[in-house]
Amino acid sequence: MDAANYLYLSALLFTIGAVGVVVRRNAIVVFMCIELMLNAANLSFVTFSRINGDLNGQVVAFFTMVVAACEVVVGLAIIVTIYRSRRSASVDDASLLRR
Amino acid sequence: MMMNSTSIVYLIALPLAGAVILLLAGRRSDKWGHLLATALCASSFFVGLYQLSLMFNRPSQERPVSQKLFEWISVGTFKIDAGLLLDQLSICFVLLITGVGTLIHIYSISYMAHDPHRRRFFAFLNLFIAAMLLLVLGDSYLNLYVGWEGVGLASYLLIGFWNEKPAYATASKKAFVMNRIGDMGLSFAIMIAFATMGTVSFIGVQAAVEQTSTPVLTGIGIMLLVAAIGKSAQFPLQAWLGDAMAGPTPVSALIHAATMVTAGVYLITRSNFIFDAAPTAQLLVVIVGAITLMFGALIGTAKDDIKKALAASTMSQIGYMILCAGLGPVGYAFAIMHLLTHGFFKAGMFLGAGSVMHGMNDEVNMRKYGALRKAMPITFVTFGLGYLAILGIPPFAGFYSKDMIIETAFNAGGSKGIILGIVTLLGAGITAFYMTRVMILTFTGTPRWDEKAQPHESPWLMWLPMAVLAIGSATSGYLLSSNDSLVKWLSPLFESHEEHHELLPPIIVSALALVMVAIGVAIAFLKYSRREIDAVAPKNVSIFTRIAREDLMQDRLNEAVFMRPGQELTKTLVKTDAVIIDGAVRAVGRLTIATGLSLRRVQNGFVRSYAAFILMGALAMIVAIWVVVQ
Amino acid sequence: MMWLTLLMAIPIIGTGVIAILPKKNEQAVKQIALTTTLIVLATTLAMATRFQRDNVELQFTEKYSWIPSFGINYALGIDGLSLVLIVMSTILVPVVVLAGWNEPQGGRWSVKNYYVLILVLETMMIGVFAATDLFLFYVIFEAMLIPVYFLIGGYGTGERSGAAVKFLIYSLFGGLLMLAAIIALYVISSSQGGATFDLAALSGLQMSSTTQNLLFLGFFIAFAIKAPLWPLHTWLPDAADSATPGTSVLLLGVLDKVGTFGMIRYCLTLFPEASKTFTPVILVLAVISILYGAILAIGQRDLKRLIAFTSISHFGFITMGIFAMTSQGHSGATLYMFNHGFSTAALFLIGGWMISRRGSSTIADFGGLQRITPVMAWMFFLAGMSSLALPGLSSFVSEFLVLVGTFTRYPVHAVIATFGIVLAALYILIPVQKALHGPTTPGNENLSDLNLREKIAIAPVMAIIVVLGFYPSPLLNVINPAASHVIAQLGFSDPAPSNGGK
Amino acid sequence: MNEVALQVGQTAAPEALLFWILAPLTLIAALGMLLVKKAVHSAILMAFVMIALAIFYIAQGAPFLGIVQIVVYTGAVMMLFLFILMLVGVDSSDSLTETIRGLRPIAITAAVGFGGLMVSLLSRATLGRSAVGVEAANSDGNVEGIAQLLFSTYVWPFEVVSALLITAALGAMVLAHHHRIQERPTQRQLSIDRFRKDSLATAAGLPAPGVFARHNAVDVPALLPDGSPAPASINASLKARGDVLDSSRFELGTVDTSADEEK
Repeated sequence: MDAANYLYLSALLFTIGAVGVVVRRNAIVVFMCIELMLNAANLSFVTFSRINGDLNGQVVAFFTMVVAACEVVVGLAIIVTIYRSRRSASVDDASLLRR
Repeated sequence: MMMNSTSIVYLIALPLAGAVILLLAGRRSDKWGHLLATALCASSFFVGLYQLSLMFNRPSQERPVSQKLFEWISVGTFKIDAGLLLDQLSICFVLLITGVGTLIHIYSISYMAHDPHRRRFFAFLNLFIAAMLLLVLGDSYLNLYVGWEGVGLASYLLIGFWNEKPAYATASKKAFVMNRIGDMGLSFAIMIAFATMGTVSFIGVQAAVEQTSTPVLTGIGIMLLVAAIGKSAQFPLQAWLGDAMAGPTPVSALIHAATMVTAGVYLITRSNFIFDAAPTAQLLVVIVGAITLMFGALIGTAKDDIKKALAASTMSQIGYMILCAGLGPVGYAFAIMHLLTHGFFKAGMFLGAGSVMHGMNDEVNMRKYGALRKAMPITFVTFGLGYLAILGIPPFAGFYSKDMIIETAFNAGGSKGIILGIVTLLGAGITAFYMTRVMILTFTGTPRWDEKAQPHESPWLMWLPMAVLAIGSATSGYLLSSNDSLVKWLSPLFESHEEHHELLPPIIVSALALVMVAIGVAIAFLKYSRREIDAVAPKNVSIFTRIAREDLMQDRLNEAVFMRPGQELTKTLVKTDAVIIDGAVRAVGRLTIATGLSLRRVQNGFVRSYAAFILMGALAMIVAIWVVVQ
Repeated sequence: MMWLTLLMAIPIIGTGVIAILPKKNEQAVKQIALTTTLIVLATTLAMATRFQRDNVELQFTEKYSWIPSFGINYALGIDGLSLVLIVMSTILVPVVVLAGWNEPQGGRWSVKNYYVLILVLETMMIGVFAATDLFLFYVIFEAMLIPVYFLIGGYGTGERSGAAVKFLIYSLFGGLLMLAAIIALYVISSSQGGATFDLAALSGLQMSSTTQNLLFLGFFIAFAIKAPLWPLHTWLPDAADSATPGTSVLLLGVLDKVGTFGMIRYCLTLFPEASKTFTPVILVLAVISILYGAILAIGQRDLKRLIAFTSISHFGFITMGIFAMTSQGHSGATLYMFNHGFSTAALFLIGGWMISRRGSSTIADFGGLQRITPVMAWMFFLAGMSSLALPGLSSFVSEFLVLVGTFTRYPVHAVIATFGIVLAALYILIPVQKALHGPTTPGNENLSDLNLREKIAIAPVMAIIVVLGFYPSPLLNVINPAASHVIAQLGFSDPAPSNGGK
Repeated sequence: MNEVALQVGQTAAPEALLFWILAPLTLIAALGMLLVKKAVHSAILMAFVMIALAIFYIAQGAPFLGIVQIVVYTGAVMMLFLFILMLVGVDSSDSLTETIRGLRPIAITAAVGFGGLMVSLLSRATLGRSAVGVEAANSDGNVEGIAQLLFSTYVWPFEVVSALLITAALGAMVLAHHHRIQERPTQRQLSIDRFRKDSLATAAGLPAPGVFARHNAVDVPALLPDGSPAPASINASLKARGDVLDSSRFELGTVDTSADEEK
């Protein structure tokens, strides 16, 4: 089996995540899709690490995880704030920029 | 080399100073303004007399003097000095302008006494005198041009002096615009002269005529003729003169009879060297003169407005002068002579008309006059002297000058001479007819006055100038022609080729002219003296009378050919500008806005659609990479 | 001594002083603005006396490196052409300040801002005529739009916002084309011995004729919009209609001159060959402008728009004189720029007073002013006479020089253009008749005549109009060397008298 | 040497087995995330994907990351997600009909293109190349290897990331902090309010929800003696979330028997 298979998997997961961001309206689901994309990227890094034979890829993946954690914390806080003021978790309702 | 003088400028400076002082001082000078203006004009006249005496004391070749004031315009080879030239020709004009001008100033003191803006009137009169003097004293065509437009301005201001009446305001505008058409001709002439000869001074152009081809000279000549036509109210730009009678009567006497309208004659005689070398242009001058002569005379027969009748007469008399000036070296002096005598008798008659109007509550309709001989004896006598002069009854002024013109016309040679001779004779007859008509309607017969009218003789300040002018009308002809004094005086200026054809001997011409005059007078007597005159102009008159009353349809023609199409063009262009040119500009703006609005839909505020665009962008980038990798 | 920088600095200093004044003290603001502009005027005149008029080289030059990495300098210098225009600008600004003493009151913003804008504009007006670095010129050229935009949009009347936007975008469009051309010049210069924006260095560039033509158009369109040349003129009537009279004076009197100034200084100098190529087209456009502007002026019902259209006609004359390529045409055009500044200023200021007194700018609303407000009426008349180029008033000399200069090389154009003088008589006399003559119509009975301040403001303008009509030599002596220098640089000489081929 | 490289480069048979079983499942779970209506289900599927990924990490010689993935993601992050889901409304289900016109086709087209191109490009980029394998790098142990890098080469990013983490924590607190506009009412104030306010209706306390023989859940309003629902009996936040059942179903006379029939 070729290590490239992991990359294909990663690409597909990433695509699915991207579609999810576009298609779903629930802010939490959108967020999970973003996480999916980050994870897909992580999978690539780990695979690259394996292909190249050093651990740099894994370190980057590690950093990605930390950043993803930060992002989740802040993002969810934002969702809570929005929910508190608008009683909705739909991203379509937060479209004030239009006006 | 011409002699230099340092005193010519005072001729212009004195009246100019008067105009400036009166205009700037405003109401403060109401009390003494008219006196100052009159005094300055008179002093200018005395400066003129002084210059004349100086001239007499010099041999004829050294008589012209010049004065360079300062460098006016100098760009490359285009060098124009503010320079003045006083020669035998201009001194005639200077004396006419300042002399008649002073008389009319005096007359106006009384005539305008009740006008609240008398001071301004005198300021304008002084301005006119200054501009007119500049016109005749300028030593180049461009300096002349300044005076030329200056008198146009003064004429505009004075015609429109009572511009609270819309018709008068329109008349003044009409005069200015039609004059400007003529001025355009003068500027063309100057441009051609500079482009071909490299100079526009009289002396320079005269010297360059030799080296210049005939077509160019013809072109300059025709353009000068256009200028003369505009200023001197010749056919086809004569329509403004009748309307110009809207101005106060002294203005009509000074500007529209004695001086400004004769500027065209001055221009042609001044440019004799060009016309002598351009026969085609000269022929055109004669034709224009002949047409106008008849034109004015015909209009004169139909006018009931005394001033308009006199204006038509002026037009016709200037036609005589132009015609004569177009006949070349033999004619110039006679043209000037008629100009001078005309200046006297026509100014006198206009002042007389003013005096009549003064006594008749500013009524101008001759049909409402009648039998004023008794009420205004002095006016009658002075007007009558002018009348005899214009008819050409010996020994009054017109006899000398007009007969000379008729004679010169006959002597022009060939069929041209015969045609011109007949035209001038006919003109003399018609002149006699309409002037007699004026006399009869105004001074004889039964009174047809309005109830309120109380005819009375004018105060001495008014009749004195009239008397002086009447004396001039009576004697000037003899004085100027005895010993050929004027002809000799002017002869150094004109190249004379003494070739007398002598188609008819002078005595026969005079006799013919007198016969024509007698016929004209007789017809007028038969028509107007024998029966009652309607106080209202009869309506059921022949088509010819109606056309003559309408100034031979000239206004209609101008209106139909120039004014209406012009107004339509203006309206169309205004619309085009707003709809098409500005419309195109606005359309670009609208298109941009529409594009923006349609693109704005993309920015719908939904995060998800932005994400979709990011996704598409990523796709596009990958495609780009893929293409490159391929 | 850094005269030009000093000139540009004084208004800025004035701005600073005004900025620290309290907003409420409007009188002090106005007085300081007037004082500043008068100091600028005095300094300009002092500089003018030191100007060597027979020296065709740039004088009072200054050069400091500004953005060295692009070879951009802060470089100033003037010749006769620039000097005349700077003098004109610095005379007009105090006149505008004094004449429009109460103008900023109806504005959207404070009186203080108005004068700050005017002073900033004055600095730029001097800079735009004095810049000898292309980049510096461009920056000022565009930056000038900003104060004018706010002056129109903030203190104007009627559709002021729309007019201001139209003016801004129209001008910016032209400026953008010019920017492209400037960058192209910079790039070309970098391949020919060093990238530079220096005008003198750029004027010797070698370019293919196509390149030169395109770059010429880039510059020319920008200037043709500025100096409104048919058919790029439609912004002007709207802007003049909405702007205050003072702004209109600065807009038409000074800013639009940047267009004709630019044609001489940049189009002709940088692209001599292309200028010759395009001359026939430009002359035709100029002649169209002359007649078109005049005819449209005749058709206007609004006083301000009428004056704007007369200016289009006058700018046609200026453009024609520039591209006639004769010394008379060139000197005449430059003199025309100067004279037009004053005759238009007089028309706009007096027209503005008439309008503000009557509360309407429709000509038909006036009537018989000559008897109610004689001084104002006669001043308007005199200004009108200057506009129709009556001999004896300043415009005549310049207009006639342009016509004569054009005639010697392009007689047909000159002849057609001369018809403009008849139209000029109409477009001036029609409003004169309607507004000043005739019976006094209702609504005009109680108009007041000019007060002392207004008389003082208009007096110098009138004096210049009259004096220069009779004695234009002081100006012509400054203009002539510069004009003949440009003509000679282009390889032209005045046509010799032809004698009609005999 | 080549032989060895080839061998480690190839995924061993057990790993292939693992991959081919787990990878389709992961994809199905990921797709399911998009397709299910309820956010909770999405979260469960997400957790599955993450665990699967953790297994893949371990299989690829990254045990440390695999563990961290399980601990941090599946443990902490997913917990956080579920917690917020509960807060926001666990029951609310998304409608999957698209409201923005044209978005779905665009998204699907772009996704297909994107995925297809990625796969195609990847196949080109890696074709014929073999993996080195991390066995050598992991010779001192995976954790030690990462630590080695983390505290030498990546020490600066590491510190920066730690600062980021703290900032993010603070940021979350700031964002989630409810700013109190008025002073918190004291017990005393509350009592006064209860009795001195315009009505005494609430003086005895608010009615309890669902005091009804048929249904006593908190999301069903109590019925007043006249049979109409008492709005005051429902918690305000439930109401705001839209999780309140229509009490009319439980009114006398129009008793909905559908619930009984289901049983």
